[in-house]
Amino acid sequence: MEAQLQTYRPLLTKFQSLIALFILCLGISIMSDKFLTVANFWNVLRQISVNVCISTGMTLVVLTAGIDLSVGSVLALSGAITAGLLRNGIQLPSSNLYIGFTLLGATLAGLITGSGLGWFNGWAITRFKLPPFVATLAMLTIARGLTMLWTEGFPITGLGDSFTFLGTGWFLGIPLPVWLSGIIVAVAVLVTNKTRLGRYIYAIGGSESAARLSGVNINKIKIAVYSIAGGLAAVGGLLVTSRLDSAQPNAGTSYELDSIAAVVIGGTSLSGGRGSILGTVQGAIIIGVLNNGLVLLNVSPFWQQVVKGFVILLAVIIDKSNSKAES
Amino acid sequence: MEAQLQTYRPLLTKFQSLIALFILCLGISIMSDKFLTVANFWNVLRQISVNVCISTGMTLVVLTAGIDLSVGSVLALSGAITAGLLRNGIQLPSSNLYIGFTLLGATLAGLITGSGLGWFNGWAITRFKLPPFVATLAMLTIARGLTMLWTEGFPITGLGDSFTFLGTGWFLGIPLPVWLSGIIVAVAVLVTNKTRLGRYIYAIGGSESAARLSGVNINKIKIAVYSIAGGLAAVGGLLVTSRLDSAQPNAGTSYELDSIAAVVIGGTSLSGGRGSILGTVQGAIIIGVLNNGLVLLNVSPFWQQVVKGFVILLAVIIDKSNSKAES
Amino acid sequence: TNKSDTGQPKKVAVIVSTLNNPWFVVLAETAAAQAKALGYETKIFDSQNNTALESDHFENAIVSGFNAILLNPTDSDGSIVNAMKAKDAGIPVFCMDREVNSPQAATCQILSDNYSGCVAIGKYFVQTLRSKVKNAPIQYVEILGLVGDNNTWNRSKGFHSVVDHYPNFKMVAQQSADFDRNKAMEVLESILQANPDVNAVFCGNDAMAMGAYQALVAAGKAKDVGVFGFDGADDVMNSIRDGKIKATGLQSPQTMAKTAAQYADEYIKGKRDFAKKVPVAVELVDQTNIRDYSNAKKS
Amino acid sequence: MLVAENITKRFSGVTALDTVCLEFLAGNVTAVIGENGAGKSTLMKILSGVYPDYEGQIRFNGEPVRFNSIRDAQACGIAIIHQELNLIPYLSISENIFLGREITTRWGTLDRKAMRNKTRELLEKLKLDLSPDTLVAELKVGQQQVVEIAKALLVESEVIIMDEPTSAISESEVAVLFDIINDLRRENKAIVYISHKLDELFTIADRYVVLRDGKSIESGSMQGIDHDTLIRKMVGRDITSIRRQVNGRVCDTLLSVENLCLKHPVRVQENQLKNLSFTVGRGEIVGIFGLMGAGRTELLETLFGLHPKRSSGVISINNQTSQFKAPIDAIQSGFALVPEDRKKDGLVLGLDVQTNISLSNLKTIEQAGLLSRQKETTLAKKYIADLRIKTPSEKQTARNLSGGNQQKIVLSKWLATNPKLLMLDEPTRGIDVNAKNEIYKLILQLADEGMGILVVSSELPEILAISDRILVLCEGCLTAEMAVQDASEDSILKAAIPKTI
Ligand SMILES: Nc1ncnc2c1ncn2[C@@H]1O[C@H](COP(=O)(O)OP(=O)(O)OP(=O)(O)O)[C@@H](O)[C@H]1O
Ligand SMILES: Nc1ncnc2c1ncn2[C@@H]1O[C@H](COP(=O)(O)OP(=O)(O)OP(=O)(O)O)[C@@H](O)[C@H]1O
Ligand SMILES: O[C@@H]1[C@H](O)[C@H](O)CO[C@H]1O
Ligand SMILES: [Mg+2]
Ligand SMILES: [Mg+2]
Repeated sequence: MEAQLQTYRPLLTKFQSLIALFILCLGISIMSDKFLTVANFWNVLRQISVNVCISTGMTLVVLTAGIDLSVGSVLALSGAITAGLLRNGIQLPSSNLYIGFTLLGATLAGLITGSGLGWFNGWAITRFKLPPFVATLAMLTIARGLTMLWTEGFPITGLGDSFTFLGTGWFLGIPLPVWLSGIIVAVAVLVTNKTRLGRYIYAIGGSESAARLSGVNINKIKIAVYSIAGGLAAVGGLLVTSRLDSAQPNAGTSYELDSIAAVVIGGTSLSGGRGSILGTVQGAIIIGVLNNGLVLLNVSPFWQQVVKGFVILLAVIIDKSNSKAES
Repeated sequence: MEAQLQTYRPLLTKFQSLIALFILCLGISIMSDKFLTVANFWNVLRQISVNVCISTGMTLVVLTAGIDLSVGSVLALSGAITAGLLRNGIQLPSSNLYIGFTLLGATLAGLITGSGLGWFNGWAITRFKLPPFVATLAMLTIARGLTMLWTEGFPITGLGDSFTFLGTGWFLGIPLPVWLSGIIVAVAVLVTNKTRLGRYIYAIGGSESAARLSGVNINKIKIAVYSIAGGLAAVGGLLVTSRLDSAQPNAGTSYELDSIAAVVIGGTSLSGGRGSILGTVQGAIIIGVLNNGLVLLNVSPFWQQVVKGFVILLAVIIDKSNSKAES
Repeated sequence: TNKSDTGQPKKVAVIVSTLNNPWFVVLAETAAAQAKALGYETKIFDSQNNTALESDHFENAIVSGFNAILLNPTDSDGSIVNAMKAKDAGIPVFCMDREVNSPQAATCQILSDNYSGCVAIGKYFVQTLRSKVKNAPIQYVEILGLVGDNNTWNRSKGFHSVVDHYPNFKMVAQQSADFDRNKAMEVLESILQANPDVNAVFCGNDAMAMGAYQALVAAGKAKDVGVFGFDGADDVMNSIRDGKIKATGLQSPQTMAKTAAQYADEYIKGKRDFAKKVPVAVELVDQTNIRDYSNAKKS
Repeated sequence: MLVAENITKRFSGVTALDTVCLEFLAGNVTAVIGENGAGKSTLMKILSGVYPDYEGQIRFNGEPVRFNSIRDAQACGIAIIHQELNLIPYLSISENIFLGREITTRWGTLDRKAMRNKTRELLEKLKLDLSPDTLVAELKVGQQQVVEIAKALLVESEVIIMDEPTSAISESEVAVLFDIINDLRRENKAIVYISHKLDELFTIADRYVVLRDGKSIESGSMQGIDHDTLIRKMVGRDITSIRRQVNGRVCDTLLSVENLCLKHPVRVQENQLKNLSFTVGRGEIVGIFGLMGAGRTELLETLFGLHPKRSSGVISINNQTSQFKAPIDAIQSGFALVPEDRKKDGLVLGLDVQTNISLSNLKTIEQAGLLSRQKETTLAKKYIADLRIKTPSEKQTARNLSGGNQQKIVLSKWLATNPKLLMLDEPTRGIDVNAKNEIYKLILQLADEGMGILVVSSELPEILAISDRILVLCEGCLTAEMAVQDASEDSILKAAIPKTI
């Protein structure tokens, strides 16, 4: 029996937030008959897709006992880079040289920007043993400043239908952002559960010294994780930009809090080593459903914040008591 | 010699950020002759006084290995409560009863609000074993919503000279906000170094289980610490409100990041048990000097953010290498 | 020439509520550029929508010896104290776009009237929609800006001061999207789930109007639902031209900024009698008069 | 096979190793002996690639080598069991054993099945009856140590370093380990064995090397070396071993426990402690023996008020019945607990010595509501002198002290509360002979002063040496109670081993 319990435990912990989510959905659907409709279902999923991308990366970072506060501004900068290159290319001032960018080229440039900034985070954290909070807080400011410099404070708009298709199109009856975030989640689940990288991420978060003594190259893994987080923030930036057909210089402001909230509500411990991608997805869904439900119920904007806070508290309390009963 | 070094060590660690601060000041004063003036000195100190109040409370929380994300909105709500009561009193709708508030009464009500919200944070964290991040994130939203409800989205202004004196007045050649934050820091230094409460705070952050086995009532201390943090956020709220003669509904937005930055730059470990109030004060001064210096040097706002990020990185790196060399 | 006694150039500070929004970037940069053209050293301060930070900026500007301040206040009441501080230090303050509620604090205020601008939009709103749907009540959505920002409420009140007189105009949802394009899109997406039969959306600024429009496009309702904005941002002007958005209130940040810089120059040169308030009209731009405005579409 | 030549290692301020020269031979078990802080672990960390920066030279099979990382050493065939447990709490046994050396499938993904099977094999070999999927966090310290051993045995190595592998395991596991060591010796491996349990060395070691204060003193064959000689080599002087004077004392009852039960934290219908009733007299030392997981730690914790919601039964001290809701209540009634895991539960490692000593006694050093540094220092200095705590000053951080001295700090903290009943859980785990003796002396002295003492230990000789009376726990039941003069190793073990397997 003991052995049997063991095999089921991972499953149970993975779905620990489901009860809170279920209660939430039940409550909203009793109060609004518009909630449980197919259209609204895709609506909610599309709306959370950006947060899911970012939070997937954030989960990896948090699993190593780190944190990434810079995701919001990295998202903004990457989106702006892609949009700017797509729209204007690069005009080298000295040589009168003009470089145009294809859709693919501009997209890649955005992704490289994001993972490059993430790499810098990881490098600073490992090279100088900085607290991740400080290093990524600095990056939050730096990347936002760079975004402002690159865009000169103005949105970059008019990016063309082929680009906006990514954010607004459908494929096989499912919105593209949902496909994209779904694929990212699937890959991340695979990585965390089935690869060495994933194993080492959990190990570092569980006990960095023990992982080091087992021969795990801590710095390499951490740098990889922050780069992935930056890259996924860039994917989020692509999605936002393409959905709006516009790169907003202030895009992503305070997304770090939403993202960390999804991670923590999803049961990942901020001290690292414990948690899962699927938990985070549920956390993101809880937040998304909550935002959607409050608007469907036309709760006044003032009350919304109060209600949202209490529901988050409740969701985590339900989770807790529930996962305690199991383990 | 070893023993002697030992005695000095605490002193050295307490002033670990001083070198970074010194370099920063030196750099700025070389570039701007306006920096090292008496007027600018009081300017910087007055400007950081709110952050110092909040960050003092935050340091206590972080020393217990917690975090308080709600300080900014608690500040806003407490300030608004004081301003609202001072301005309008309470009109009980049913009984046609009107209660007016004196300056003292309104101020106390604000402080009680702040510590009450802090108490709620502590209660939720200890009672339900919630991660402090989640509990205070929920409070961030709740208190902001309550602020909006209380102010109906409008600033509350015209609070009278006796009230605004607190934020704008001088005493013995020193601005009152500087007095107030100075006194708070002095008391906090005393509490952390010379009282049981302070000792228990460090012990809990160092090892919660060891503290419990030594007979420390963990829950009581934690609740006290969050209440103090809430109360100090309320003091910050009073200062801001009285300085502006106006309670702004969106006051304090993202102050939690500034405050945690001061704490961490000041050398307090986010995993608890290590750090000091004076370190935090230096952290706050570094941030304040930086903000002031960038303006004096006429750095463009967009570049400011980039420079600020790098200087924070550098300050912490200097700290690190410096405190390593000492120990 | 604009040199101080020590021979250094005189300085003009531009303190702006936020640079996190292109509208204010235009305001601040135009003001700075104009002052520079008049021979002043200039510096832009970003208050990040934070009155306390604005207060710090004032102190720093006073210490650094600026000769005049062009202010876009974060808050009409909260900024009074800040402006008074400059006044007490002998530095004139010229308000742009938003006012401070005190006749003494500023030397002159060059203002865009949000309330009246939205009264005009409200009238146009009623006029276009009343003819559209004959008998059925008209369902509309209002998307507010930052709920802690008083421009949000000035606009909302101006709008409602007209529309609320018409009983068959029914506001089915009022939500906030923080002046943010993405948030407006997401909020409207959700509102459309609950209220599929909406006829119109009034947004507190143009960024949100664009976001709302995109939500309507995604829902296939762009043709049936009228979107109304406020600001006169380039992409909304273009959208009005293309028939996508119904109307906006055009504020002219350039005019306000240039006027303020001009007045500051005159003050420094000795002029003292300024009108306390110089209103700059908010013009209603719709499909009938859009041709009067130069084509802002970028090549 | 493995030779260390003139190895010097400095930590900021401390010279941990000073031109150490040693040799480990294939087919031999070499015991490295030395007091706490002699530099044993530091040397092993250098040999296994943990510390890449050191002075001197290492030769492996005659070739000079320099390990820049743990992987380098592993590649050369050097495996190590670290003194500190180095497991990841929220990974499973199997995941821990394969950490850094995962088996992958053709697709590059982890081959869980293969790893699980290999783990099962290893656990079987080590007679640890657990599923490979059990999380390490759920294991007792002793079980974790067995997992550490399994981890070191996973890959074929030429040199196997064992730094106190048996500090947390009981005799039967030690026997299993020794079987395995004998096999390895037969396979001509070099084994380096470090332990403070000297008896083990006589059983297993072929040679010894002595480290004292970071210097290599001498080496030789274990042949013909006796207990006292070994101690003299290690400490540099003779020490007399301690034994409780058996005089059949009768004492008044201090603590009486009736029908103490403790519910299992998860399986609520099951009890971890089953109807325990016993007494402790004033001035009496009661030893509690049991195998790993018998419930001894739980017993002490329950008495100390750590499980108020799960426990039932009557606890009275000085004939006064008491109900403890939290440790503070127990402390006020005169209880003190020196916990099993001193680094986690006994000390706040990041704080200094005096702060740790005063932690349970802050009221006594208060002056006008404020803590008095001076009183605190006086208090700390008194205990540093009384217990002969080796520390540069009372302001030294607890983390930097050796295990024995850390344990003395924990003791000081409790003695300062003037307890009536002192409970000690494995008080000498990982502590060298000398310090051990000092702790025994202290325990005996305290009992003579009238304190009641309850000692949990996994070491039979220890229990037999210091107890007046011995209780044996087995699976949460009290299976035997005997006066020390009636006890023998056999009779105790018989009571401790479960009847049904
Ligand atoms: N990381 C470190 N930093 C500073 N000093 C250290 C460090 N590690 C060990 N030391 C010091 O080096 C000396 C040798 O320590 P080491 O751990 O090797 O002793 P040991 O012989 O293994 O003792 P024990 O029997 O207690 O395990 C001690 O004085 C110790 O305090
Ligand atoms: N937190 C826990 N959750 C589940 N089971 C536990 C927990 N703590 C202890 N146990 C179980 O309770 C029983 C008694 O454990 P206890 O620690 O008291 O044993 P012990 O005799 O002190 O052994 P050791 O020598 O390992 O310290 C064991 O079966 C153990 O597995
Ligand atoms: O006029 C401006 C813009 O509309 C901005 O979008 C919000 O604030 C107002 O003051
Ligand atoms: Mg050792
Ligand atoms: Mg035990």
